[in-house]
Amino acid sequence: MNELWFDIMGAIVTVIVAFVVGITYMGLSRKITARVQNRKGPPFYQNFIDALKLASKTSAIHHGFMQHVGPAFMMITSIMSVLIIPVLRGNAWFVNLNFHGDLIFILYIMVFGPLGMALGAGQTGNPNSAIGVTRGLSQMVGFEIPWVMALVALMMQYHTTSIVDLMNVQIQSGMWLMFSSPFAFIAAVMAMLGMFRYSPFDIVGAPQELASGPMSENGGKYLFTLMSSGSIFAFAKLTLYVDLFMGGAGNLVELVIKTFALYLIPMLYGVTSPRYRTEQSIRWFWGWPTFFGFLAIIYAVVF
Amino acid sequence: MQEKKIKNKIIKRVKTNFKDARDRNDFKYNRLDFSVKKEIIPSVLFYLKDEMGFIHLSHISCVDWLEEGELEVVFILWSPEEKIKVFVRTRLDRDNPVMDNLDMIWRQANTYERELREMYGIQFTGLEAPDEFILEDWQGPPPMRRDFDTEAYSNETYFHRPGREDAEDVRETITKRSGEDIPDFAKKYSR
Amino acid sequence: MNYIILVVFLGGALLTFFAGKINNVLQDILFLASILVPASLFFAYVHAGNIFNLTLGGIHLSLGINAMSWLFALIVLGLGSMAAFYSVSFMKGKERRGYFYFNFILTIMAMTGILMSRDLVSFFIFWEIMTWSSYLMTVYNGKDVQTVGIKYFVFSAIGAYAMLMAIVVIHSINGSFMIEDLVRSFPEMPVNMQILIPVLLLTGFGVKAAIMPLHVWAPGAYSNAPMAYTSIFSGALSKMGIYGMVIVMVSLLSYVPEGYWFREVIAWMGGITAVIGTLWAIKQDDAKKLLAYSSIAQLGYIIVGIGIGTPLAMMAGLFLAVVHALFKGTLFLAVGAIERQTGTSNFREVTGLIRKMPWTFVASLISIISLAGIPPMGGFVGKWMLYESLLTSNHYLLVIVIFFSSTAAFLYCYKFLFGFFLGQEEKEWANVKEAPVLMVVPMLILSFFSFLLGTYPGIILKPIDAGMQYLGYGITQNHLWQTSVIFNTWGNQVVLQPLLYSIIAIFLFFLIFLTIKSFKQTRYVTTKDISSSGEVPKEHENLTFSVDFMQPFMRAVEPVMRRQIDKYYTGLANGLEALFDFMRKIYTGNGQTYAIYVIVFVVILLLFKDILF
Amino acid sequence: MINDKNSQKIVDFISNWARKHSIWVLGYGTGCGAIEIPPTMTSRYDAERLGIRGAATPRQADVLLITGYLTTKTLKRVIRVYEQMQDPKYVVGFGSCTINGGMYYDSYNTINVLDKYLPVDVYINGCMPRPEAVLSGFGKLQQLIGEGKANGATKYKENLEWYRANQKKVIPNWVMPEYNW
Repeated sequence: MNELWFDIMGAIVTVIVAFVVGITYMGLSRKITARVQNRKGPPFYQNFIDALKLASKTSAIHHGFMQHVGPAFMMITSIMSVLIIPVLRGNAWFVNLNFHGDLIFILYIMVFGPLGMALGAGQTGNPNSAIGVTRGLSQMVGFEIPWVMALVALMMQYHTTSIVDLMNVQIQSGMWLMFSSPFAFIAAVMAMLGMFRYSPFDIVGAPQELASGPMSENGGKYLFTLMSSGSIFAFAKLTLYVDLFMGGAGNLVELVIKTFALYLIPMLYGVTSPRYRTEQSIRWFWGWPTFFGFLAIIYAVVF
Repeated sequence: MQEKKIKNKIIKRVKTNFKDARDRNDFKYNRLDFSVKKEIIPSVLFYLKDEMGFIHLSHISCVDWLEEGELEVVFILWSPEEKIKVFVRTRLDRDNPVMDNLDMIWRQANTYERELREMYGIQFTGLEAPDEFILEDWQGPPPMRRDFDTEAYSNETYFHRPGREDAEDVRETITKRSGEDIPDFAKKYSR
Repeated sequence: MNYIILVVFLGGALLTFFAGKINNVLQDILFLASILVPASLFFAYVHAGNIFNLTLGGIHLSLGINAMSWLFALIVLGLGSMAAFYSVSFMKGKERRGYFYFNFILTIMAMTGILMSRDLVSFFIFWEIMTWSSYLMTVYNGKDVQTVGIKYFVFSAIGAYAMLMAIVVIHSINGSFMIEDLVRSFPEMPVNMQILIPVLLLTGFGVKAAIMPLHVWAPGAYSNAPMAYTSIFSGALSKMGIYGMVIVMVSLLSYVPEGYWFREVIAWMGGITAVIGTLWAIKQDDAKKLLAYSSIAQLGYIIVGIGIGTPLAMMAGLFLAVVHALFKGTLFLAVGAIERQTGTSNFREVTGLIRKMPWTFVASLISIISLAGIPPMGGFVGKWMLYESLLTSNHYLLVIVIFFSSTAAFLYCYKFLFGFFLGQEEKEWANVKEAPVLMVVPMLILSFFSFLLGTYPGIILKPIDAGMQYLGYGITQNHLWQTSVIFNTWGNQVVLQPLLYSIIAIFLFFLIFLTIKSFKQTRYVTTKDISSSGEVPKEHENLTFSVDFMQPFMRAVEPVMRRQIDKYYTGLANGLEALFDFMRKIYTGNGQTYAIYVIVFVVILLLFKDILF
Repeated sequence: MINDKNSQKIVDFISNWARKHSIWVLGYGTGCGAIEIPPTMTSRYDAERLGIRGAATPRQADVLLITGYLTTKTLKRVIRVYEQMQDPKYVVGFGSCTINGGMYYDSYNTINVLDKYLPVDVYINGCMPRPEAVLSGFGKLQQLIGEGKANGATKYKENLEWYRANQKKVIPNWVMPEYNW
């Protein structure tokens, strides 16, 4: 029984760390965007304040049961992925469900929440929400191809589907997979641009044309849950990339440095790019990223 | 010269076909001007469109002749071939302004007619447009008629915040400050 | 016992058909009885080794059951009895109920017969009964009965002839119709026979399993049959093709060297079937058509698993076959319920039924999540095993193809749920009511099982294991499968139970948080009260987004969609017709012409005498 | 503990602080005033440094910013948007048109005094107010929120009948959903 409580405490600590780090990154991204645009920008903790304000909103509306539970579905995805992805190497607090799932499970649990959220958005009856959802799902088909190709290349090369094993491979060989499987890393990073939905791939939210798309009917506590789930999920995705390609992290400082370095890629790419149309975005992902994915698989088979 | 010839031709042909059409053309601009009775408006417009090539309806306008007790409806047509405008005017009784609906000749007439119906209260027989055009939920008299007192209506319908009465006139204040006189051309605008 | 079951089926069918003349309620009861009594007899008394022999006209017929066919019988009879309960309510007040019931029972009987057959003759007879009864159901009613019926008929005929030819060839070599003799003698056959027989048999089975070039009949036939029947048409009847393919791929081809190429080709055909089915499913606006194409795609996954043929892949294929029967059966039943309550199954017309038909929504939601392969539903376990088996057997490109198809499947999954249940609640559907209890309960039972298999796959993995051992897979797999842990040959595992508990815990926590946070100030508003630029939508204004739903995606994949296999078949048919027309011209009907033909023929013979002889 | 007055004070203080520093604005740009918003938001004046940013829909917004005159037709939409917003919510009237009608004071279809129809928390004077004035107006709003005095929504709830009577006077054909919070 004590072990169970220990596990639950560890899970709670993991989630809190993920929330804090993720939401700080979002604030930093606003700050950096502002600096690029020659503005002063909000303080880096601005997103904390936003989340707190949304949580302290006193009223909320929903259009039905699915919209009410949509954010909870989204939370399942975020928290499950942060629990299954190893946060730190060999730390007793962060061994949550690391040994209970593998890469393919992660791939599928990652779409659980967006689908539940999409159902919630669908029930609002707002046409903008449904359009945003169709765009998001279409784009997902686009970037999943290079992403899966990169993962398949890794799994083929090292004969494992476990993330922990892939981390161990990097420790034993002393070389990050980023350098030993470069093409897989390139394909995965290109897919990451779509995963984070920064410009030019922000076709789902698209505030100018879709009024924030699937979120357009969510306010107050619903938006708060979605926002915190988004920041936890962003942290989970970054940690997954660090685990797969940069050898994981031994302590939290190392983790923060590595994840932030990765986070800069989609953000800085986004600051200077206008938005794609949906089919342009899909075709972009089926162009060079998929080519690099093929190269990664050939590299994995040949070497 | 060529233009004048064409204009003369058009005037002649219209006048032979429609006996009571009066023209007041000055040949200064590239436009013609006819006044006809409201009963023959559709046939005049049909004639101008089909025979004379005035295929485009630019606008339907209205003038309120309050002193004469009449409303004047003006149809402005344009011939892309001859590059000539035609104004066709007709007068309606101000108390009971009724005339024929014309949107079977030009589809766009529908829009203008809805506007005139709301703004001047002109009834077009058989105009199919159930919704309001611009004035949603309007209850007062047609607002564009000259006997409609917009300030009184505004004061009566909407709230009035006091403090505007002792507001200074802008021009007077400026002249007072700078010590210059109001220019003659601006005097008529001052209070 | 074996043949008593079939006789009960047949007698039940006839009794049900004629009972309709007397009393409708009696007919319903007889119908249910003639499905349920043989089904319970089957599970109570029939087990492996219980063989019934019969010699008819000098041909030795044999009926019996083995572990493999017991698994498929579970699908057929389980789904069949659920669909039977549903049918009673579904057919209330419809015309030609006797016809429907008769064919329904006959199909179940034929499928049971196929699974029991131990010789090729009775196999073929039952196969034909199944084909005919399903053909009669396809033309029961519907919009374009003629084209659909002809397509199904032609393809079934092609399959049947191919199978008949294979049976004749086998008999000419073996001198016996028994399947055991075929399996025993197959490795010693000449190489050309080793290729010809599987090709012919796989053509026959491939038609029913809707494999890629032979799938064109499926969308029309699935969507035209009554939905109560389509659930077993797609859920169970197509599995007969899978059953045949399993026997051919494993019992015959795994013992000969050519088997490798067969496996690769079949697996790739399955992969391409999955992609094509998915892409076309996304385009459909009719729920029946969407599910029909989705069935083709799902059968593609199963064929991939069977084609690869490693123990894990075979297990994935069979597991997916069971799960597919569960969720696709449920979805077709749900569409039937919606069509019965609203009168249409088109996404453009029906919207916002979630508050009107909540239980149908719950069943559809669980089935759709299972179809999409998202944990914690049964579909995930099957997909997971399929990916792991493809990875461990080095089919890396096939993994990408399958993954593309299964990611694109989210698009039509969402389209199905959104189209029917979500979106604006229209006034037109304000008075729609939930389907009768007898229709809802079977759907809920089936969807509950697809939820259960996601956490406790061991329930169904045990019979699958037994079936695979019967086919000759090693006994070592027994210790590989525990109740809720699945793992691949590399040793990587997914432990399902803690994952499910975590998911439920997180969900409940946030559900409670969302509910109690400012509970008094949380309000339900109608779908008309949306933030659409400050406008109040009027009653007649339809704000639902349902036309060209997946347009951005369709634009991206447009080059692929331009090629339709249907067109090639039409071209082939036209070409053949022209050829026959030409042949017709040779026979002028004039005796003089024929005389000239004879003379020319003789002259040619004389001229080329030396070369020819 | 929760009902304790001091802890309630602390909670209020924290939430007011958060509300004050995170203001999501829904700009209702009917009149000419909307052109003053882009310079306020972009590099020159950069309102985002104060936590002010645009909101996409009424459901997410905190502040309804009405930039300029309102005709009876647009007033209907503004009321609807306001009622769709989630509590706590504030209204900022922008420009003299919203205060006393401005240069449209005698027009037959523009309302003159906004606060008879919606509870305005802060007015920004001017025709047009420059971005400095806008920022100072938002500073005043932040101050009011911090002190807990920006309670326009509560006022609206309490005097709903009076507001409704005023609104229905200019919008006789009333087809909006019930406002029940």
